[in-house]
Amino acid sequence: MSLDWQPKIVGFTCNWCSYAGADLAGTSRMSYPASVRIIRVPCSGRINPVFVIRAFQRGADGVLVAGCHPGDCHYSTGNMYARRRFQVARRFMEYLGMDPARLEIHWISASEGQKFQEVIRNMTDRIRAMGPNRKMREIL
Amino acid sequence: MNDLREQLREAVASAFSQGRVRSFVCLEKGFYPFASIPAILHSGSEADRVQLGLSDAPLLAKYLLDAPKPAGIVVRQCDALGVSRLIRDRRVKREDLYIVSVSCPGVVDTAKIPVSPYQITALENAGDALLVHTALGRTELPWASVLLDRCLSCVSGSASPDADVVLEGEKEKLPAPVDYSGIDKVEHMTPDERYAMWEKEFAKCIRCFACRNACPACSCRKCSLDLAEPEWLSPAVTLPEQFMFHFTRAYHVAGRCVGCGECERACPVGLPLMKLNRKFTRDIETLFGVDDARIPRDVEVLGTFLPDDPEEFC
Amino acid sequence: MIRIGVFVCWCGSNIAGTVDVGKVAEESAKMPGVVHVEQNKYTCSDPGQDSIRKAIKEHRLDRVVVAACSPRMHEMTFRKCAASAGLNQYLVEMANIREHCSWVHSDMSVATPKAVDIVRRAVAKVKRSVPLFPSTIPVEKRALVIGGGIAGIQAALDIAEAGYEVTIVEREPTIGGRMAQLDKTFPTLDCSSCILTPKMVDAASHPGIRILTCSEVEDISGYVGNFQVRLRKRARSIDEARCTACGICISKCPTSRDSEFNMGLGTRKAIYMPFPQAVPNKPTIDREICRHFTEGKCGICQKVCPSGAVDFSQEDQVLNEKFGAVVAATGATQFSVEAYGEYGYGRYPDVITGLELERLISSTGPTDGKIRRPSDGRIPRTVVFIKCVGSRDENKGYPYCSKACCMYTAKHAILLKEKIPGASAYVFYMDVRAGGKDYEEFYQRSQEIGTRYVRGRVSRIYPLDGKLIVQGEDTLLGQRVEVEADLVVLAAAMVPQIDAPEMARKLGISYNQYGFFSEAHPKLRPVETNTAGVFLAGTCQGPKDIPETVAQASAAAVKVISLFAKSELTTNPNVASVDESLCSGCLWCMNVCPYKAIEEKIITERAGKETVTRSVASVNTGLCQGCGACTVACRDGAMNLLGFTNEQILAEVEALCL
Amino acid sequence: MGYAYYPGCSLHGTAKEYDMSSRACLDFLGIEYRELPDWSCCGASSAHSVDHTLAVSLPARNLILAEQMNLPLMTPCTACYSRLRGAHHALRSDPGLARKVLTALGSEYKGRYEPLSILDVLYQYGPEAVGEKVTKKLKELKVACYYGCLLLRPPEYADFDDPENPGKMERLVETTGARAVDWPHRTECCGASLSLSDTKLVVSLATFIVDMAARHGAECIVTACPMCQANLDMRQRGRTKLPVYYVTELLGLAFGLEPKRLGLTTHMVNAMGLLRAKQLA
Repeated sequence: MSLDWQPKIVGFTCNWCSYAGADLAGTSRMSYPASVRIIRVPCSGRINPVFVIRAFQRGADGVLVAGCHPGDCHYSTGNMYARRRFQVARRFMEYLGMDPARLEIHWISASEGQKFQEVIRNMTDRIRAMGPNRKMREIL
Repeated sequence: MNDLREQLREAVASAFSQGRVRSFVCLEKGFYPFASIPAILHSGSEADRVQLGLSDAPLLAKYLLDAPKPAGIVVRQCDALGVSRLIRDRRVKREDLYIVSVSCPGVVDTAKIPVSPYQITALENAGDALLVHTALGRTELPWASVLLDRCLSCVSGSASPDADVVLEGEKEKLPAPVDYSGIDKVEHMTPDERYAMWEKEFAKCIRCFACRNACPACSCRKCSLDLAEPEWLSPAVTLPEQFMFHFTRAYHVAGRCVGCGECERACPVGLPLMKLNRKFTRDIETLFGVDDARIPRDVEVLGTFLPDDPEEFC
Repeated sequence: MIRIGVFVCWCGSNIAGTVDVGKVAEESAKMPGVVHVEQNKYTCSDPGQDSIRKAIKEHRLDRVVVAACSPRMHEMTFRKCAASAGLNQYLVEMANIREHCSWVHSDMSVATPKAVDIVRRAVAKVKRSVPLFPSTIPVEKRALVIGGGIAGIQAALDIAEAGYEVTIVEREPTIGGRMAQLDKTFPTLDCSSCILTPKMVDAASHPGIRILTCSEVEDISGYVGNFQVRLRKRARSIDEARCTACGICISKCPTSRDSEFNMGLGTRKAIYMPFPQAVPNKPTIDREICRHFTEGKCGICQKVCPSGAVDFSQEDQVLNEKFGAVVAATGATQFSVEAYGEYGYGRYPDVITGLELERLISSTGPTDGKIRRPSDGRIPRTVVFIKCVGSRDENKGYPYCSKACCMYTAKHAILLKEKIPGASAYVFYMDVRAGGKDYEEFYQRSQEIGTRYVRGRVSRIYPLDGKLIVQGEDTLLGQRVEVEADLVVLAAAMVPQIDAPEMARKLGISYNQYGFFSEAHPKLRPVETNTAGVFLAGTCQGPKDIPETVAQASAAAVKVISLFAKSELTTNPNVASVDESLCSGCLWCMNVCPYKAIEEKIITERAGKETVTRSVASVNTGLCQGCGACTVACRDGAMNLLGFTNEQILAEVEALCL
Repeated sequence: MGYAYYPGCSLHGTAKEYDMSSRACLDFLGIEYRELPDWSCCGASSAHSVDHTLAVSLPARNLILAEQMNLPLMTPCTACYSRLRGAHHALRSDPGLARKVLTALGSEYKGRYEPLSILDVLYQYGPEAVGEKVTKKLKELKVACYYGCLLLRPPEYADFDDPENPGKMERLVETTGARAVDWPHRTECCGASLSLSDTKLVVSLATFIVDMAARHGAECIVTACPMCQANLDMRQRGRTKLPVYYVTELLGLAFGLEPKRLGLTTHMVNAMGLLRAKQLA
C-alpha cells in the first residue's frame, strides 16, 4: 500500500459536542489528515449501529462515532444509550471479523478541538497501516 | 405420559366449553407418524387433535399472532419464554391469553436419530431411553443424545407457574446451563479467521427469512428489512448484504432473545444463528448484568442505562 | 422534479486559498438533481444572499446547498435567506468546507476532493429533505410553584410581580419551609424569621398569589404552556374564612404529640399551628390523633370556638387546573443520622442534629431560646460539633458535600458562645469549606472567639458519668482525642426528600443518583430541566444555602416570566415522527425518551373484514426536543427524526463512501 | 440437614475450651454437625496481609469441601468466619479471581451456602428455643457482651449484626437468665493482631476494655472470638480482674453441663471463682 493512500473514514458526530469540537479544530487551524468525512446528527443517541455497517459496506475504511462526554449530553441521556448500544454492537462487529481498529468511539466535547485532531490523526495512522478495508464491503 | 395428554385434551375442551377462548394454539399429528406440527383449533370438538409433541415440536408462541383472541395456548418452559416475550413486546395481551403450561421431558430431534425418518414407524419415550421402532425392529438410544439443542440448555423442564392451568407430568428435564463453548471458540480466533468463517456460513444463506419468522422476539408487524425506502437491506443476495442482514437480525433481538434456538432449527441451510444471538446475550450479561434492582423489570437492557455503566470509550 | 442549487463560497481566501472552488463547482454541477451552481466571494454577505434569492426564483430551485462554513455558524442565516425567497427554510443544507476542510488542510490537491465529497453529502441529504413547518402552541399564563419554602415564596413573588398569576402548593399547614425553623442566618446573624415572615406575609397578601397549604400535586400531564395538574387539598377541618386565629381551640385541646416543627423536642396539640407566625394563620386538625376522629369522642375545640370555624365534616378537595409553567421548589430534608451507630443518635438523648439545635436556640423553640440538654435540661458547658454526617461519606451516607454545614456549624459555635458565655465548643471537621461572600471571615470569627477546630473524624461517642465521651482523631497532630462533652451536635447532610423520585416522575424530569432533580445543563441551563416549562429552585436540585436558593428562585422566576411574555410558543419541527403503518406498538421508544414526549395512542383500522384497534407510539411535538434516541430503539423503522431521517443519513453514508 | 463444623487452628490450641464448649452445646441442643474432613488452615491472619489470591484460595478449599458434602459450613472462630465469608464473597463477586482460584483448586464452587458463625447457627435454632433448654438460670450474673471486630467488620461480608450497635449476642446470653449490661465498647478493637509485636499497646487496649465493662457494672465478659478471649484474658492489667467467657461456655453452664467439660478450668483469669461465688458452679 502506498504511503500516500488516504483511508476513508466516516465520522458520525453529535451536533452539540463533537461536531463543534471538529469546528473548533478548524477555527484553531489544527491540521489533520483529509481522511474523515463528517455526518452531523443531533445526538450520539441518534446513531444506529446499522449505519456503521452500511458505511463499511459502501466502502469506508474506518468509522468514527463521537458524542458528548457521558454526563454532558445536550439531551442529558442520549450518549448513555449510545454507550450501551455501541459497547455490544462493537463487540459483535468484531465477532463477525471486523478489525477492532476500524471502528472507534470517542467522547469529544466542543472544547476539545485538539482531541478531535488527535483522534483523526491516530485513527488514520492505524488504518493506513492496515490498508483498505475489504470486509463486508461491496465490490465497487 | 398419556395421562398428561388426556389432561391436556380436557383442559383444551373445557376452555372452549367455558367460553374462555375462541381459538387454541397447540400441537397436532403431522406428516410423520411421530412428529408434531402446530395447529390452531377453533372449537372444543377439535380437542382430540391435541398432541404433547414427543419429537420435533415447533415453538407455538408466534402462532398466537394469528389466532383469534382470546386464544389459548399450550406452553412448555421454552414456549412460555416466547409468550412472555410477545407480551413484553406488547404484541399480545396477557388478558387475551389462556395459558396451559405442561412439564416437559425434552423434545426429540429426529435429525439426531441415526435412522431415516421414512423408516421410523413409531417413537416411544422409555424413561432414560428413546425407543425407535422401524419395520425391521427396535433401536434404543440414550434419551439425552436425541434431544433438540434447545432442550440441552433448558432453563426448566417443569411447567411454567404463570399459567391459567398447570399440568405436571411424571418426568421432567433437569435444567442445564447454556453452553457458551462455541462462542469461546469463535472469540479465540483472529479477526480474519472469524470473518472467513462467517463469510463461509453466510454464503449459504438464501435469505428465506425463516429465522425471523420462527423467532418470538421478531414480531414486528412489518419488518424494517422488507422496506424499499429506506433500503436498510438490499434484495441483492451479496455477501456484504448477508452481513448486513445477519447483523441487523441479531442486533434487533439483542437483549431480547429468549434462547429458544427456534431460528437455528428453522434455518434450512443450517446456519449457527444461536452463536450470533448468544454472543449478544453473554456480552450484555457481563457488561450490564441483568438483575440491577435500579432497572424496572419491564425495561429492556438496551433500552435503558445506568450512570455507572462500564466505560470503555474515551 | 428536484431542482437543487449549490452555492460554493470562497469565504475570501479562507476557503478559496486551500480548496479549488472552481473545481468543486464543476463537480457539483455533475451531481444528480443539481440544476444550478454558483460561486460567491462571501455568500453570507448581502450580495451573496441576494444571489441565492435571485437564483431560487430564476432557476425555480426547490432545494439549496450552501458549501461554506459550519452550519453552527450560518445555517440560520441561509435558512432565513431562502425563506425570504419563498422556499421552505428546512430545504437548505450546508456543506461545511471551511472548518472541516479548508482550515485544517493545506494541500489543495487533498482538500479539493474532500470538499467535493462534503458537497455530495449535502446534496444527497437535501434531496431527501421535505418542507417542515414549525407549529405554535398557546401558553396558559399561570404558574404553579410546588413547595412553599423560601425558594417557592421568592419565585412566586417575582412571577406575581411581573403580573402573572401564581399558585403555591405546600403540603404542610403553613408556608415557610426549613428556613422558618432556623434561628439566625449566616454570615450576618440576622434572625431568620425576621427576614422570612415579612416575605410570607407579602406572598399571602399579594393579589396575584394563591396559597394552597395542606395540598399536594397528584398528577401532571401536558407540556410546556399547557400543563394539566391535579391537586389535592387535604381537609383542614377548619373553615378558614371564619377562623379568627384566636387560639382558644389550641389551648383547650386535650391531645398532643411531638412537634414536627420543633424536631420532636417539644409537643403540639391535635389542633395546632406549627408556629405562631404561620401563614395562613389558621389552625389545622391532625386527624391521625384527634380524639374526635380516633375515638369519635371529644369536640372541645368546636365547643369553644367563638366563630364556629371548626368543621369536622370537611372533605379533601380535588382541583384540576391548567398551568403554563411549573417551578419545583420541593426542598430537601435531613439525613437520618441513625445510620451512624457509633454516634449513638437515638440512644443518647444529648446527641442531637443541627436542626434540633436550631430549635433549642430559637426563642420560639421548646426551651424559649435557652440551650438546654434534652436529657436533663442542664445548660451544656462543652459542646462537640461533628461535621459531614451523611455527606462526603460513601460508606454510610452520600459522597457529595452538603455545602451549608460548614457555615451553619460555625454559626452554631458563635451562637453557643453568645448564649452561654464561657462554654467551649469543639468542631470535628474534614475540611472547612467557606467559599462565599463573607463566609471565610465568618468562619475565622468563630475561631477567634475560641472554637476549637479538630481536623478528624469521631469514631465513637459513649456516655460516662453523665457526660458524653467523644473519641476521635486529630489527624493534624496524629493523636487520639477524647472530649468530655455535655452535648453533641451532628451536622446532618441535606438529602433529597424521600418522595423526590416520585415527584420527578410526575414532573417528567430526571434526577441524579441521590434523588436531587437534574438541571438541563450544569453550567448553562442551571434552573431549567429537560422538560420544557419545568424549572428548579432551591435544595430540590442540590444542597445549597439561603442566598443561593433565593438567587436560583429568582432565576427560575425570570425563566417563567420570559416564557409567559410570549403569546405563543414556536416548536422546533425537527422532531420525531411515527409511521403508524409500521409501528408494532412495543413502545420501547417511550422508555428511551428523556422528555416523556412519547405516549401510547390507540388507533382503529380495517384488517380484512374486521375492524381492529391497536396501539402505536405517538409523539407530542410540544415536548419532543429532537434527540433521536427513539429512532435507534425502534426496530420496526417506524420512528424517524424529521430533518435527520434514516433515509437522509443512509444517503449521506452512501454519498460519502462513493 | 446439618452443618459442616470447621474448628480452625485456634480451637485446637489456645481456644481448646471454645471447641469443647461449642461441641458440648451443639450436642446438647441436638444440632447435627460433622467436622469437615481434611480441613486446612483458613489463612488468617497472615495470608490476607500478603497475597489476596492466597487469602481467597486457602478458605476456598474448605468452602468447596463443605459444598461437596452439601452442607453449610459453620465455624466458632471469628477469624475463620471472617476469612471464609471474605472468600465466599470474593468468589461470587469477582469472576476473574474465581476462575483463577478454582482452576488452581481444580474444582467448582457454586456458593450455595453462606458460611456461618456458630452464633448464626444458634440463631437459626432460635433464641427462644435455646432459652427453653436452659435448666440452670444464670441469675444475678452481669455480663458484658464483647463482639470485637471480626464478626462485624467489614460489613460487606462480615455482617453478623449491626457493625456499630449490635445486639444479637446480648439476646442469646439473656436467654440464660444473665443480664447483659449496656456498655458502649462492645465493638472496640482488642488489638489481638499486635499481641506479640506490640504488647504494651495491646495491654492498654485490653485493660481499657475490661475497665469499661467493669465501670458499666459487668462482672464478666462474654465473647465469641478466640483472639479476643485470649487477649483480654491474658492482657488485662486493671484493678478489677474480670473473667472472660466464651458464649458457649455460659450457654453450656446454663444447660447444666459440667464446667470441666466446657473447659472452664483452663482460663487465665480464674473463671470458676465468680461462678462459685454466685453459686452457679
